[in-house]
Amino acid sequence: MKKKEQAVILSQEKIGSDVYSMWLKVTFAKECRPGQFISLYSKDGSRVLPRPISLCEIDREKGTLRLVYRTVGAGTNEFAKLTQGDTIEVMGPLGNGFPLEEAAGRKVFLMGGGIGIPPMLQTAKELQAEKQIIAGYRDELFLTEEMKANGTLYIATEDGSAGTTGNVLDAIRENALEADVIFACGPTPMLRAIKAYAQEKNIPCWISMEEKMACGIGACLACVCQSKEVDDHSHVHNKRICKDGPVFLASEVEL
Amino acid sequence: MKKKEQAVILSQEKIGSDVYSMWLKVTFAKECRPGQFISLYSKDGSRVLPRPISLCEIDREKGTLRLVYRTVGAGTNEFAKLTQGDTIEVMGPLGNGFPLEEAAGRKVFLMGGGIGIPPMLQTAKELQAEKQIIAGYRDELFLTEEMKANGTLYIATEDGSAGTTGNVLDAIRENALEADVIFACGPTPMLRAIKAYAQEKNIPCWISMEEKMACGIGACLACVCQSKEVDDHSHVHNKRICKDGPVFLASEVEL
Amino acid sequence: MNTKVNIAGVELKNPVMTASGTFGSGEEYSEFVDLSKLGAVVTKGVANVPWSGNPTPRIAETYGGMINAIGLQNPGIEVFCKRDIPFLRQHDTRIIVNVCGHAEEEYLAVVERLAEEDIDMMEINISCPNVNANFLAFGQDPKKVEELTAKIKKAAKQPVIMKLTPNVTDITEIAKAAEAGGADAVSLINTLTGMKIDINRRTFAVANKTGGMSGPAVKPVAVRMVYQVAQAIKLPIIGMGGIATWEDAIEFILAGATAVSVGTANFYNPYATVEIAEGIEAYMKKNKVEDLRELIGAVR
Amino acid sequence: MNTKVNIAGVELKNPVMTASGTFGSGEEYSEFVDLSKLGAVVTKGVANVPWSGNPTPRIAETYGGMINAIGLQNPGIEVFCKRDIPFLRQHDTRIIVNVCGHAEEEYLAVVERLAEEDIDMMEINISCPNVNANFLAFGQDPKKVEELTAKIKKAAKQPVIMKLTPNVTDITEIAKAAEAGGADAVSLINTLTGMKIDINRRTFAVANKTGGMSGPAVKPVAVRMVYQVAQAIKLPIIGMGGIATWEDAIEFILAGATAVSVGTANFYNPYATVEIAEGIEAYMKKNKVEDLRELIGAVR
Ligand SMILES: Cc1cc2nc3c(=O)[nH]c(=O)nc-3n(C[C@H](O)[C@H](O)[C@H](O)COP(=O)(O)OP(=O)(O)OC[C@H]3O[C@@H](n4cnc5c(N)ncnc54)[C@H](O)[C@@H]3O)c2cc1C
Ligand SMILES: Cc1cc2nc3c(=O)[nH]c(=O)nc-3n(C[C@H](O)[C@H](O)[C@H](O)COP(=O)(O)OP(=O)(O)OC[C@H]3O[C@@H](n4cnc5c(N)ncnc54)[C@H](O)[C@@H]3O)c2cc1C
Ligand SMILES: Cc1cc2nc3c(=O)[nH]c(=O)nc-3n(C[C@H](O)[C@H](O)[C@H](O)COP(=O)(O)O)c2cc1C
Ligand SMILES: Cc1cc2nc3c(=O)[nH]c(=O)nc-3n(C[C@H](O)[C@H](O)[C@H](O)COP(=O)(O)O)c2cc1C
Ligand code: FES
Ligand code: FES
Repeated sequence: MKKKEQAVILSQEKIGSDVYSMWLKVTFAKECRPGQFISLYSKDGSRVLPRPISLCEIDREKGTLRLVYRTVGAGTNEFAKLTQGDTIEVMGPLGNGFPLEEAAGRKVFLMGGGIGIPPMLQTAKELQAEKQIIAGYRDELFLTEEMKANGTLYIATEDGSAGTTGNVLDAIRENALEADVIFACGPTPMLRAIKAYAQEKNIPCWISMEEKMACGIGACLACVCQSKEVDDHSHVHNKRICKDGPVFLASEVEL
Repeated sequence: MKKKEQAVILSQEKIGSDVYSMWLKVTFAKECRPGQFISLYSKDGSRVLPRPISLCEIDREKGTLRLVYRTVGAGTNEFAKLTQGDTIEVMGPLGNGFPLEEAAGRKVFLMGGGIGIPPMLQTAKELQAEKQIIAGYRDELFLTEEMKANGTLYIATEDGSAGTTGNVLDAIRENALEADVIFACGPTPMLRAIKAYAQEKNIPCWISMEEKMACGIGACLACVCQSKEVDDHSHVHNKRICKDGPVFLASEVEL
Repeated sequence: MNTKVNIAGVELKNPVMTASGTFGSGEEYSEFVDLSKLGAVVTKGVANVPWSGNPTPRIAETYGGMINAIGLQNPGIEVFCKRDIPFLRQHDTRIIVNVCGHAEEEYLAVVERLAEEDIDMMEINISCPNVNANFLAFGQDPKKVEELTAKIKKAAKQPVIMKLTPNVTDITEIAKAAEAGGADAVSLINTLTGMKIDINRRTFAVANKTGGMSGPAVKPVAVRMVYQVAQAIKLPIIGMGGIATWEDAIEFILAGATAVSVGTANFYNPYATVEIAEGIEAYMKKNKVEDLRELIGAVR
Repeated sequence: MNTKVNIAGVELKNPVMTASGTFGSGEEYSEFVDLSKLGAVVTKGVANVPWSGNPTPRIAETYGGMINAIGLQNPGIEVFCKRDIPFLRQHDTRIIVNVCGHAEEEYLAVVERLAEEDIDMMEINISCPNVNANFLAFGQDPKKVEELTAKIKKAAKQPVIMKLTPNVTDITEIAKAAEAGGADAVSLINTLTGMKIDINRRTFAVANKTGGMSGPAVKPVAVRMVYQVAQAIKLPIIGMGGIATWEDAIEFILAGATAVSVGTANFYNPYATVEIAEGIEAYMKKNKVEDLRELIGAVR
């Protein structure tokens, strides 16, 4: 069951020039799945909408969640200032998560671009499969050690400072990699390219999408993406990213 | 010169069930006078107006100010949560302060009612005169030790738990006190009664008034009180409490 | 102690309802609150046929609120009647169906279709762009409001609430038109038209360029309009616009609202509706208010 | 790099001005900012004779803003001309005098009195209650706006800015009326009419019952109206309503404003005006904008 509650910050660490890693204590960690997200709320009353952040790691034993996020605006900059013992309002678990069963035992690409990399960590940790993790960065690397511990890691950087110069697809080509299933998260242009690649190779591909959100639970219809088929809930060609997603079969959505 | 700046909280102490005492480090303490006030600003962007609070003590050497305030709403409750090392936006010094020169060497009443008591402390500390401090409380006492150290203290409580049962005027009567000058701060009904008393006794009386404020510096005309004569600035019968006051000669304003 | 209020003969157990479009048909929020504790659930606007709504981004945060241009996406009245009404009927709350349309015929089609359905009231959203009047809203023209209200009343089997837009010079003129047309109640305010520009991307923050502003930021405008309308007409008023706490709800009731709707606040506090209902009760107890109706319009 | 803008032949060194009524005649804020760094100072509204204004409380805080009902207290045009104009003239900034009145004659008396004065422009506040029209504001009636503008233009020796109220169904209709009347520029928005009720005292938070809402909360309405007016008329627009940061100012300029006014923000940041002027310059440098005028109305 979804909850909105006061979470306690267990630790906060800067892991890049504008990337932060935060562990939170929540009551609902047991129910969380990789690829899901939670909404974070500002303490400043002038900001009323949630900031959705993906689960990077889930420790169900300890009841804790790890978030890795980039500071891009007022909300994330506020969160970055929180320290151990502080609290923050959160709602979760939200969304569907990656369908691990579709990839279990198979040869898989776990592809993350930029701040789309974090959800791939818990996905890698839980997935029993031949995991090829392909992480695309602009320049600075983060989370690479954790990724290596949970699969074979391939890196691409736009500035060529590490791994393949270019994007995640360049890394696949350079290393002549292959897979039966793809899980991906990252900026829309990257997802679009991955979708095309999967179509070409004729392999199933799940992608995690983003849109501005208000309710985070499927009630307000703010966060839709276009679906190929008439959607069962909306009865139009719209799916709700917060509830029906954020993970969709790439062939079922328009990008 | 007035400044708006980030002040540092040096200490915060609860001195009554809803009364707090806070010492702040500011750059403008040297320029502050008793009876003046500063504006405090909320960290929450949904609250844009200042909270004016009187100076209770001024330590010009250390560059610090003491505020004593009651938690009545969102702003004061926010301030009460601040602790040593935290910062708060303040603007000051504001207003005119008590005209100490009018009372120097004379027999004076320093009358404070409720949360109007705090400004009387610094006034008493600086005033060279025969000081009779008359403090009226609902029930709980605060600041009494400090007051005693700076004059002869008479207490009135509404519930009769200490001193005279009743208000500050009852305390004057019960103790058969007399004065040549009055300085007073407190709720409007109290000020009104003191004004009448002063008129009857034909002694000069200065009162510190309150009104909702926006600019705090005399620009917006939010905080006016009615003046007997056409005011020099406004050219109507209005004086600005934040700039021309908060201290007025009682005979010059309508209550 | 009585918290019940009556709108056009329909008794609500308490004055707290949901604002259309912010609460779906209740299902999603039923994970957070017991719908049976609400006076009524007002559903997302529904049209005669499915509407796809606007392109994304559909919302943007603004200072103390948000703007939205969802574009009234809805699955159409048929699906709605089969799926959403039976779901809501499982709960002990009133069902108010919000109706939208681009033209008179579209409104009437929905209203007629609802005649046989087990719902308690309907709320007519007249802020929809009127395709027959250059996309100005129906609700900005008193003549249109009176006409549309009269036609809907003729077709409707359940009490009709006309939902007013605040984007007008004189809200009382529109309220009077709704009253003259025979409305059973009015609700206000719908969203204030606003715009946000993203200075980095140098484009509009919502794809539709303009959007409807809601949330705590708009409350003073809403309270003012509720008050003005309460002085101008005799119909019960459902107040909304920025209600997030029980204090806000009491403010609207004192201004003249018989019931209140909670919208944007659900997004940041999914428990808001029930907390407000409980807060009103606590306030009444503390202030020894025997009957909530004593408070309605008590500040004049 | 050029930050200068031109309004009706008057060149401002930068587009940042003060919003009438929030900055007095500049004296009080000159303790915080160097007035010579501002494009213009717009003074508090002045009438032909002194006005006492409304009883207190005159203001109340609202979510993300405030409401005020100062009631246009002012010392009258004589004192103003003798005291405030000479003070402002000591600074290297433009002087824009905001004018108010209850009736046509009152406006005209002020405008005529200003003819001989050394001021740069005047801004006509047409949100004042019109005593000859049941206290509805002049600015809510396009016919009245056109008439009044034409008469003022005839009497005025300096360029005339008509200041529009947002409390109307269609702001473009009012803007067009001002243009038709011969205005040199328009400024918008004045305050949104709002109300706050104090639920503890069970009375209105401001003595006047209603007040004008301002501050960051109203910005989306203001940006929308500036954008709409920019599409509807050819006159330069002075944008305002909730501007508190340079980002806000750029947003208004992209929407179509040639200059911007900072109002309520002064109250919580007395340095706001100069910080905004500096922020705009920094933004231009960073984004290699050679001429500020490239940004005016750039988002469409
Ligand atoms: C399902 C999902 C998962 C996400 N996971 C992560 C993550 O793990 N790490 C991470 O760094 N970021 C993630 N994001 C993006 C993150 O939500 C935004 O960066 C964040 O909301 C920005 O808030 P802000 O106040 O700092 O920025 P501002 O730009 O000031 O925010 C203004 C408003 O826009 C919204 N907004 C801005 N950017 C986005 C965006 N990209 N997506 C959705 N809403 C946005 C904000 O929520 C807020 O309502 C995710 C987004 C979604 C939808
Ligand atoms: C010159 C002056 C000196 C003051 N000195 C003190 C002092 O030393 N100690 C103390 O406890 N209080 C003092 N007050 C009162 C104090 O300003 C208010 O209690 C405080 O602003 C309440 O803020 P809030 O957010 O807690 O309450 P809320 O009621 O939530 O405030 C809402 C708004 O109303 C304003 N407001 C509320 N009450 C008052 C009031 N009585 N006077 C002016 N504005 C008000 C607030 O500033 C705010 O803008 C003084 C007021 C003035 C004018
Ligand atoms: C996302 C969203 C969708 C809305 N959809 C509708 C709708 O379908 N029909 C309607 O009449 N009002 C709709 N509204 C307006 C609300 O019902 C309400 O009138 C308005 O938001 C003001 O209340 P609030 O400030 O509490 O949100 C919508 C508002 C929001 C924020
Ligand atoms: C306290 C106060 C007084 C005002 N007085 C006037 C006035 O005298 N004349 C006028 O045209 N506008 C007046 N206004 C409106 C402002 O000039 C401005 O249009 C409005 O506040 C919106 O801008 P803001 O949100 O930046 O404050 C006043 C506003 C405030 C807050
Ligand atoms: S955010 Fe409301 S439906 Fe997704
Ligand atoms: S608060 Fe602005 S004049 Fe006093």
